[in-house]
Amino acid sequence: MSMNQKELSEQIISMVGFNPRQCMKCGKCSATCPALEEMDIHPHHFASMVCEGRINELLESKTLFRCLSCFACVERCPRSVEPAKLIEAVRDCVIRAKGANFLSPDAVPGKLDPELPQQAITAAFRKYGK
Amino acid sequence: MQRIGVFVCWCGSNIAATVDVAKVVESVKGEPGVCFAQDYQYMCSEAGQQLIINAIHEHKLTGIVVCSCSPRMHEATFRKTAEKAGINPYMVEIANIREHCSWIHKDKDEATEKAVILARAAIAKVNLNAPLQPGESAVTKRALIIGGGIAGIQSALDIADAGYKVDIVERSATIGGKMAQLDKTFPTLDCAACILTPKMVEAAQHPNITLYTYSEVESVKGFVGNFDVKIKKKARFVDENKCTGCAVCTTKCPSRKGGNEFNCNLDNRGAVYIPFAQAVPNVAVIDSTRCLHFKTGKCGLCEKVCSAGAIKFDQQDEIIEEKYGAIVVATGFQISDVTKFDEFQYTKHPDVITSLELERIMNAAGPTKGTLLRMSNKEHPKDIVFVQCVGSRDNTARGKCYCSKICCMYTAKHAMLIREKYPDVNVHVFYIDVRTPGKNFDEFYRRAVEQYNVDYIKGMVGKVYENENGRLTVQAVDLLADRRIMLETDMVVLAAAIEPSSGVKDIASMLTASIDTNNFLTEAHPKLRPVESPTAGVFLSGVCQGPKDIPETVSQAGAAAVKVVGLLAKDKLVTNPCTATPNELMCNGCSSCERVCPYGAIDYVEKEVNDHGKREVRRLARVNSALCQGCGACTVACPSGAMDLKGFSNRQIMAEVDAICK
Amino acid sequence: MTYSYFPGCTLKTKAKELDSYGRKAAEALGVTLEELDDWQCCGAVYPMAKDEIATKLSSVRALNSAKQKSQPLVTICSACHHVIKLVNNDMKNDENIALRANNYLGFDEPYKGETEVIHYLEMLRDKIGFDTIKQKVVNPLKGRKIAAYYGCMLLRPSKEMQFDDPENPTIMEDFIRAIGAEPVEYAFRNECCGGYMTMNDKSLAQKAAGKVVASAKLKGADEIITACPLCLYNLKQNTDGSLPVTFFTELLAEALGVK
Amino acid sequence: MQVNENAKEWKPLIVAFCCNWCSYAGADLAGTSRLSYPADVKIIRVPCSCRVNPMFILKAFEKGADGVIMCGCHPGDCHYSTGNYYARRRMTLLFSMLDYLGIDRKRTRVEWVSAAEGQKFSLVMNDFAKTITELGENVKLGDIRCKK
Repeated sequence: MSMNQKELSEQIISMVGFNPRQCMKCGKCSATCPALEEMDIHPHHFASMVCEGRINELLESKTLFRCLSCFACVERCPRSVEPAKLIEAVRDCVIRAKGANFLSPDAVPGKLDPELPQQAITAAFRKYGK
Repeated sequence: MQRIGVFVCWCGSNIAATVDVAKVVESVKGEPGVCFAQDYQYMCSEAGQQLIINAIHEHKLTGIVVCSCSPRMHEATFRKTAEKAGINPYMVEIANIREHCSWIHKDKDEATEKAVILARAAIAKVNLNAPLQPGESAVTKRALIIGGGIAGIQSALDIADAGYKVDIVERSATIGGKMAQLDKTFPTLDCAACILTPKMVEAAQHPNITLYTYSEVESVKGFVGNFDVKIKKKARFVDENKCTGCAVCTTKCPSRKGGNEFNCNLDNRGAVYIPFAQAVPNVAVIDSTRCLHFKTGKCGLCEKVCSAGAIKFDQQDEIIEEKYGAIVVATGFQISDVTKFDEFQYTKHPDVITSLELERIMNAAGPTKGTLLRMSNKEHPKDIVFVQCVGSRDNTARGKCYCSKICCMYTAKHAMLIREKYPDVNVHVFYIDVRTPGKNFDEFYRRAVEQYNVDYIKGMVGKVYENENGRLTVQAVDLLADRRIMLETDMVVLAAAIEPSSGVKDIASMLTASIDTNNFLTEAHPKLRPVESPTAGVFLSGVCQGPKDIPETVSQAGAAAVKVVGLLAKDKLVTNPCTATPNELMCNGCSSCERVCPYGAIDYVEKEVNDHGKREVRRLARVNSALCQGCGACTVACPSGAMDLKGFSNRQIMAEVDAICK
Repeated sequence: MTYSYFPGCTLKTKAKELDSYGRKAAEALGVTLEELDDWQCCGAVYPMAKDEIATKLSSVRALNSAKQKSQPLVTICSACHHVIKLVNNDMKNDENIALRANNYLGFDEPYKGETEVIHYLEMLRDKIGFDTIKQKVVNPLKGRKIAAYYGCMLLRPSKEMQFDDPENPTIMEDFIRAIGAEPVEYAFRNECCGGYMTMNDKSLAQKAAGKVVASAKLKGADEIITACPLCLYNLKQNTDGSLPVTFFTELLAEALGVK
Repeated sequence: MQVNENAKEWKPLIVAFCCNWCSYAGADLAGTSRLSYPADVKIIRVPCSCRVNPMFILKAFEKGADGVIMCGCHPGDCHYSTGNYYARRRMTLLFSMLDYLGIDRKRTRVEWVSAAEGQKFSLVMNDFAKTITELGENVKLGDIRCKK
């Protein structure tokens, strides 16, 4: 990766469009998250880790592909921080930089069942593919 | 033409070392109006002042310029000197050649040149000075307190004890406010009623205090020392003088469907009611929106059972007009709306309550007679969860950006009281930070943790929901362990943010007192004038100014009282003579000045003017010099240049600009 | 009344009947839904990053077509509604996104968020009115205890969706009352069903959907309705199937007698 | 503009309007703390920044000032509650008009200096004097009312 941690941190902040320093570390996002148990780095860490420039750790995190984008954390955050946006911005960095898809098209047929709506496939590609 | 004397001070070597004072004296001698100039080592000394007095007499001076230190230092001194010599104190101007010159410049020529220019500017200004007379206004020796909670009661008692008349206006049917609803108080755990009710009675019986309960301030006119206030005394439909407070009517009233506000609507009250047993005045009131007599014309049971004949269905609202010298705002607070935070299921589940509701549940006079019960099934709880910062420190649309300050302490209090009385109940507190600055406060909180085994968990609650066991599940996170917590509990208590009482905006606009973005009243200075509002004669007491607990409220109430007493002790108020004044011939009555005045000091009159022989009635701006503080906003806003400021007139400042840019 | 209509990918493929119920019911209520000519898939999820432009373009095209006809844009699928509404807000409020999107698309006149984006439910509530619907119901669903499932995308982020109270919504309950049934309120009506996670983490989706159904059952619901085809799938396929789940338009069509 | 007689070098003339409660006191503090700034700066005391009539500033430029700076209390701290907000709005308009008339926008400035900010006062004045010195001599505004 060509960019250093500080540049990445700045890029992520510009992608989300708010100041993650508004976070007061109350943990409401993690408390509210329906996928918390599946995550290695919990949502409330994202704001401070982005501020501190600990992006490499975030890039490796399982959390990026466990977030449901349900916006519950965005809705309930008392400080107008939007954790889901931070997670998505980091995920975008991974997808854009690696060029690799978390979900490869070859793997899709095995995951389909006749009832699965189109929307789920589209969404998964958007979230995980380049 | 003025006869001006210029006095150049050496200030020892402070000025003289950098500024050639003799050269300054020589340079100003030719200035217009100057008929005397002299330098001296210490102009502010006894001898220096005498030198000025002698010169005034000898040279028949009408104005003087002192080139010395900052006017913030010695302007008052030299004004007194001038007065002693028999000239108007406002004929003195100071050229600041110390702080603004000798102390910051090193080059003597440069500093001397600047000192001369500053002296010239002051001379130019004093040439245009006019004698000013500070106005005087009388002081009505009576104070008004708006709000009858602990803040209002304490202020009233302190003012009354100092010998002045005080009226308390309280919009509910009794004084006592929020403190009357509390069970115990931190950090000593004494009973709120035990310490409050004696004060309520004292206020009611004090010969200098008049209570207007069930009353509201309608309008406020006037200014410091002379407020004209209209108070609306709402109809109680009960004769206050006849009612004995026997409460028979309240038990017989058949209309019992509506909630009892004093118990946070956890139980019901009759349409005729006394808010609580120790209410002051202990007089019933009929809620006409619920009373069957008012709704259907029938019933009238209360009238039948009242042996004193106090029920008066035909009672009308009454307007009382009174004059006051000072007003104390003590309107207090209310609990903010927690229904917007329905992830906690407050609107859906009766076992999710606010802390104030818990106070009533814990109180022996409350809906459960002081027994801790789940409101859903009236069973004894096994677990109880407290959630801190519900709506506090929240900068989104549904919250308040400030810390409500009292929640950490009252939650520790609740936790301890519950553990003390019911050792079998597990108490969990979800917090973001525990904030306990205050005497014996942190010790109090630590006692909850160490001696009462209260389970403090750092982290917020995300969601509360009813589970299949008929209990509540609290979905949260333990931030220190960085793990999910799913806690089963019987009750959830929300520490809701506090906010200024509804209606405080109306009160503030009536008083032209300013409020901040959170509707708290603004103090005149955050550090040095914390109990005064920027509007003269209006003082602040209690939570209306910002979140605070009972000890702080009582201290502030006392402080506000002292300020009021200090004001009422004066027979006359001296007003600042540097006030705005309109030129009647130039004023076109456009209201621009009125709109920018922060003190409401400008109004308009229809007045006949003689405009170069043409007589006509015009709408003219009028400045109330007792209210005007002399900021000058209106002088610049005035499109016709009619408004000017005494002491800092357009011509005076222009003359200074001219002198400096010569 | 005539509205532009954006059906979305799912209603055109796996869930054709949802689309037809919606159209029939609208017709019965005197509303014409005009399907946009060449609409493209909205992408199903809103690309949150400020520098994501290409992924927002299909929504802008749909919005601009509706603008040409001066009609509000109606969707039935809540994911489409979510994406299109948020993109519309971006076009209205984010100068940079609007500029770059317009540069790509090169419309005759730049699109600046002029179109009103409403969900079918909002159309029922705000344009037609639940009282009117109540009068037009020929087959009231008396005695049916129905739990409304809102999910995430209709409600959140509420600051931008402006749909209903995000923690205590009422629109679907009012809808259920309007068609003569009894609404059942339950705690998980606004919690996530698992969404697209069903693709690569079935167990997570099953857990999430299971909680929703259990919560509705606890409050005595006999069936669940939803406004999102993906929610419908998760609540049906990723649970024990103990509660029937239907799309709200189906019940509306039933109540209006046009099913 | 003024000419230093000894050095005969050009020195700028800067007029500073300071409100009585914050900035004038800040200037006093700069003095008490011996924090120097050029003698080119001459201070005029006004009760509040909102007392500064645009006419005063026009007058200064007419009479040959090279720069005018107005200092008031920080927003929210005004002794008269709201005066500095009025001042700020008025100066925004005035300065853009002056710019149009040919008085460089850099020659006019508004700064908020509290009574505790002696350091800031000195820094601001040094910076402003430097800017004006670099800009050089100003054009004079003419008062057409006086022209025949």
